[in-house]
Amino acid sequence: MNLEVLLPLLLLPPLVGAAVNGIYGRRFSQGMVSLIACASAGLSMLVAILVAWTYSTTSTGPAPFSHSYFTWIQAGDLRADVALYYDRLTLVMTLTVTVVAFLIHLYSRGYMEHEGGYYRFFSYLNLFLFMMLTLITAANYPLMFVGWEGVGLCSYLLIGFYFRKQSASDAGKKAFIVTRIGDAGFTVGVALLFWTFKTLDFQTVFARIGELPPGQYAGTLTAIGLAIFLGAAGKSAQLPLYVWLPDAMEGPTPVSALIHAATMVTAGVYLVARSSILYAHAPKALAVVGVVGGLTALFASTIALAQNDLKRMLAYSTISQLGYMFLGCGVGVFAAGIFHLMTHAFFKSLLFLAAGSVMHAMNGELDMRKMGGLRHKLRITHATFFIATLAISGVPMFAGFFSKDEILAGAYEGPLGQTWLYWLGTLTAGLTAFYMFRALCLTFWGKSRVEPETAHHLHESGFKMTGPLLALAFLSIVGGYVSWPRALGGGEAFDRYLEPVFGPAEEALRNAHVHNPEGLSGGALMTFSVLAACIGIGLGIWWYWKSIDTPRKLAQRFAGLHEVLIHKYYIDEFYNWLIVHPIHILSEKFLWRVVDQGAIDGVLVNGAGEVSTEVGGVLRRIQSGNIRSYAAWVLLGAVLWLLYVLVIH
Amino acid sequence: MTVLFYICAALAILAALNVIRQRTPVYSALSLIVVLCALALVYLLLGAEFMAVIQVIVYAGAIMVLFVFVIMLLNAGKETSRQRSRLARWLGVPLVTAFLAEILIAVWSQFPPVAASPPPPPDGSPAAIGTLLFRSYVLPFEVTSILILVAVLGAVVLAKKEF
Amino acid sequence: MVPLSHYLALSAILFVLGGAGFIIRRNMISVVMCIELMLNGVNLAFIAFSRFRGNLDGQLFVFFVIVVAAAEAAVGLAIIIAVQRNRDTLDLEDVDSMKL
Amino acid sequence: MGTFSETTVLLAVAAVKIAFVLVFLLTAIAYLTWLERKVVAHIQARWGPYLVGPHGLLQPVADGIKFIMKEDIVPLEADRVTYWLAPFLGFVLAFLSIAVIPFGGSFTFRGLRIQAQITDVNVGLLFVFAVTSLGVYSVALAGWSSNSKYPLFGALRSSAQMISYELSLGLAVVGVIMMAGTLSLRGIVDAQSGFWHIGRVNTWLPHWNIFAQPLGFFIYFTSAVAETNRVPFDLPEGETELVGGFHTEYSSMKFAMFFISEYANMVTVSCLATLLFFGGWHGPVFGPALLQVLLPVFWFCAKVFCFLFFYIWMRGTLPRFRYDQLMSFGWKFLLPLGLLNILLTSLAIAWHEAP
Repeated sequence: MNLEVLLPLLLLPPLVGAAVNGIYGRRFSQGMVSLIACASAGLSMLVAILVAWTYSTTSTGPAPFSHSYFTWIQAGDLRADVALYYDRLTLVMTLTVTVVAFLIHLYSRGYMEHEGGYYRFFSYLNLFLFMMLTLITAANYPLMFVGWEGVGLCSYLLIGFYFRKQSASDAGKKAFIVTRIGDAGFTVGVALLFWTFKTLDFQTVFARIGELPPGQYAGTLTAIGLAIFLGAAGKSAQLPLYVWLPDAMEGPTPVSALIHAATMVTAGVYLVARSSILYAHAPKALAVVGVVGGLTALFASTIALAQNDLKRMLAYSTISQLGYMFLGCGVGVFAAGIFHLMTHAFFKSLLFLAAGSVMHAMNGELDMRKMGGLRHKLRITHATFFIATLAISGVPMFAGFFSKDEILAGAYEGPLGQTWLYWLGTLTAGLTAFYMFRALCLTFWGKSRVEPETAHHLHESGFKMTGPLLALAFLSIVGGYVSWPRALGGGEAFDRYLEPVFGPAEEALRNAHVHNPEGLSGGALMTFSVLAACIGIGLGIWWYWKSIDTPRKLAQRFAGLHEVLIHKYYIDEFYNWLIVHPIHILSEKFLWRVVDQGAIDGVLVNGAGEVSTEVGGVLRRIQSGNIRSYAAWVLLGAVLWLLYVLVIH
Repeated sequence: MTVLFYICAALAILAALNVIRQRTPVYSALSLIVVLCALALVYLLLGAEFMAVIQVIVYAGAIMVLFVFVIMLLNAGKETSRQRSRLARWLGVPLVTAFLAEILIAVWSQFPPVAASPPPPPDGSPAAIGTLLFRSYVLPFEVTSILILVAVLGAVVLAKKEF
Repeated sequence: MVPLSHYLALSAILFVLGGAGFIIRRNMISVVMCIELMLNGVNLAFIAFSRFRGNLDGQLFVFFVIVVAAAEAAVGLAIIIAVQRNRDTLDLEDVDSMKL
Repeated sequence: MGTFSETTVLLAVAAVKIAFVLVFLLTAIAYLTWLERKVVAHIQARWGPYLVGPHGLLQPVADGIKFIMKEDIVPLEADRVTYWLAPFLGFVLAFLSIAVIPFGGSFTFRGLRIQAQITDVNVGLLFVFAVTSLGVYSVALAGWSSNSKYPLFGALRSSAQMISYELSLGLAVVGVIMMAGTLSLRGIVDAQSGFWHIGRVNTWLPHWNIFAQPLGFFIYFTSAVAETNRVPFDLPEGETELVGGFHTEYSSMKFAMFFISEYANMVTVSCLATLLFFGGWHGPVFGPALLQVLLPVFWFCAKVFCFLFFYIWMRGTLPRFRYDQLMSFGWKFLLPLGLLNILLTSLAIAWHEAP
């Protein structure tokens, strides 16, 4: 079959699954619901593989494939088709998303067994997969925006999955509203794009950017780039819009793994990467992307240092890693960003799923201070968590090492690379290794601090849950081998594979910015980052394995700093003071009392009612209720009208 | 042909007068059936044989049966002669007359009754109508089917014993 | 050959008679029948025009009018039955308020 | 011949045909009553009419004289006009549909081509349905105008039944119409000449629609029995509950008219069954010219006779339905079955005509 038939088939199974489970799921048994959901996710994965194979074997070279199915919006010059786009970037994204999604679907079978709303969960999950695939395969910005908002909706629904819990429904709303700010930026960016290029189709836009007279549209392009990055920052939880992601951990753990670690939050990175040519012509905007990414990476990892809630710690880690990806994109090595996106999808979803497994065993307990020594009881979970920790810490020969190293190398010698960005990244790598090993030690190693009644029924999860863990662990190890670094004698195959997609952008960047840092070679860079990781690992093990006295002393010594970290730099409080509180006051004092009660209720609603009553009192006399009178009136009207027509002609 | 038309026309008008003159609904219904059949004949004269048959089958054979059925079911007798609508009572007949006069004037001025030879009659066979119906008028046709479905449901719900 | 205007005149007369019936009659069933009479007047005009313009579309309209009339009769008579059951009257002038 | 204008000749031929058909039909109906009594009697191990004439052959004549001689009683509260109108309407409509029934091929007589049919309308089938659909009024008005409760109930039942089964009746023949591609009864019969072929093999099975439309025939015949209010669907005149049904209050010649129109309807419906499903007048034709003209008519009459016999047979054999069973059978079984038949037929035709 050819691509134009296969691509919709990629999107279809999750949509059908979502519809079937959403409409009829209430009547199905759990087995039936999960069968439908997993089958549709699995089918989607198989189709994704088939599409990848078809694309790789039949298309002439790496040219992107695009097909328009029908016109969706047509208004003036604006034209948006329901069109799908497929190139090597899409290939990587679809494979990553569908594989991870399928594994998480499988895992959820076990995890959600004893929760309410089983069918609802799977229906949302499938719907999410559909929206995510729409986002990835869309061939123009409006359609991408549909997927973009769709995943946002699913994220909202799933964060608030336990909607009876106040904190969960609040977290859902927070996620929705904060990302909305970003979406406004995205919308503005797309509008600007349309204003500039009179089209929103990827291929056309990218082609026309190249044809622009150099320098003339630089300001506009920078504005577009910044606006779109605002959208990306909202979705991917970057500074300053990251605050929703930690709260989003209120959702079920598979959701955190799938949406808030592996796929949806990386949509922003994908958006920036997809628009790489745009950013190549707006280097100032790209520089902002890189700086924001680097700062977010460091900032979030410092917060993660002091978190005691396992999932929240992982959430901050996710923000930090997303910062890495933006850093990669921002310095002009988009392929490295996407590479890290892929490996991160594997090991971070693994971390979350393993955390879910722990949570499952601990009756929902997430405080790491009440864990410890779990490795004896949860062997598989421990092993997989360990592998993922090694991967995220950047230990050589694990997936994270390769991708992170590429980004760091890019930060140093990439087209927009800055030395300080490199050191920032390296510091973050060390911090990452430290807090991850801290978590590992607190949770799995050392002495057990588990409360007795919980310890009593501590158990390893069934194969339904450990199976996907093992699969993801495998991917976390080998996921990086696709791009053996040059410094170790490899050829960075992944980068070369994505060359047709990012080549033009990187080419343009390199031509404009000759950046030849002197000094450190690739090998040296790698050594530094490994060293940072080792220091982090060493400190983590040293401080947290046997006892937690040392950090406690440190915390007492630097009590002020510790307080700040525990309270996450008081950012939430700051936002509350800056935005939420004023809005509250404005709403209550002005909008409610004056506008709503005075103007709307008083003048519009009651006023309209009173006027209607008065007028109706007069008109009522005509409404005798006698139909024969009505008929006579109609006839009178007809006679007069005909008379008028006859007289006129 | 010509004579037949005038006979049918006279029959139709007389029967229509009877429809509105009779106080017993059954007689009105019967007169209406006569009108329908007379019109079916006129349709036949106009070359619309399919519509003529449909007129008899659907209008006279189904719709009017429904009327007669309901009249029998409700045992509708003569209506009483009370008039409440003053408007209808005093203005009714003059208005109707004026309306008819206006329409006739309009018809006469637009289509003067000269014996101009009309174009060849369209093919009113079932096949031709079916082709047109399923080619050009598919959408109205489908919409009508939905209308009928709604009407059926509405009639069932409305006529149900308990509300 | 009968000229078009004669057909139209017949059509107009039937239509107006139907309208007159609507005003004169008080029995609900009779009134609905008068509406049918008006519809038939219109149908005749359609078919006459179809004949004198030499295209079939007029007949198609009559087809749709008949279908709609069938739906209308079904619903209308159902309403009449409901009214009769609830108010025990078929007189149109007794049914002049919207609630029981 | 030359002295008469063409119109006169045509009118004369038509008049002759009408007279012939009317006389033949009335006689046939008269003897159909005799046949019915005889057959039912034999089924029930009785003799039936035996005294008037040999084997009671003159019984119909005696019955006719009795009907004419009896007093015509009109109920006091009856609505005179409609009471009088109802039987006439039934009578006229019953005979009207015979006008388009072809009962033989066509032949040439002194240069004049004559069809064995009163008139050939190209929407003949629809004409029959139109006339049949008007038949309800006769029943409904008879029941209403009697101003008596049993006839009213009978009439309500009967009109509901007739309206309901008219639908399946119409749907049943759609398959045949689709196969023949015409609504003309003559055309439908013409489409059934010859033999069925499978590929190029002659099966020697007559090319009758019954072999292609068994389902359609089943629906048609069942609905037709219901439409003519015959056993086992004769609820409207179920003696045990409704005395005599809608014509309880009728007597003398008016009753006879209902009686005759019921039998005439049976004949019409049987004719239609023959025309639509059993190849009409087609059958082995041989011999001299006269025989070639008469044999098709004979085949036609023979087939119709078989159906009429079947009617009587059913009356002697089957018990009556209950009323709710009757309605649900019509609406919930026959109607969907009719739709299924249309679906299958159209699929088969599409399959057959696909390149």
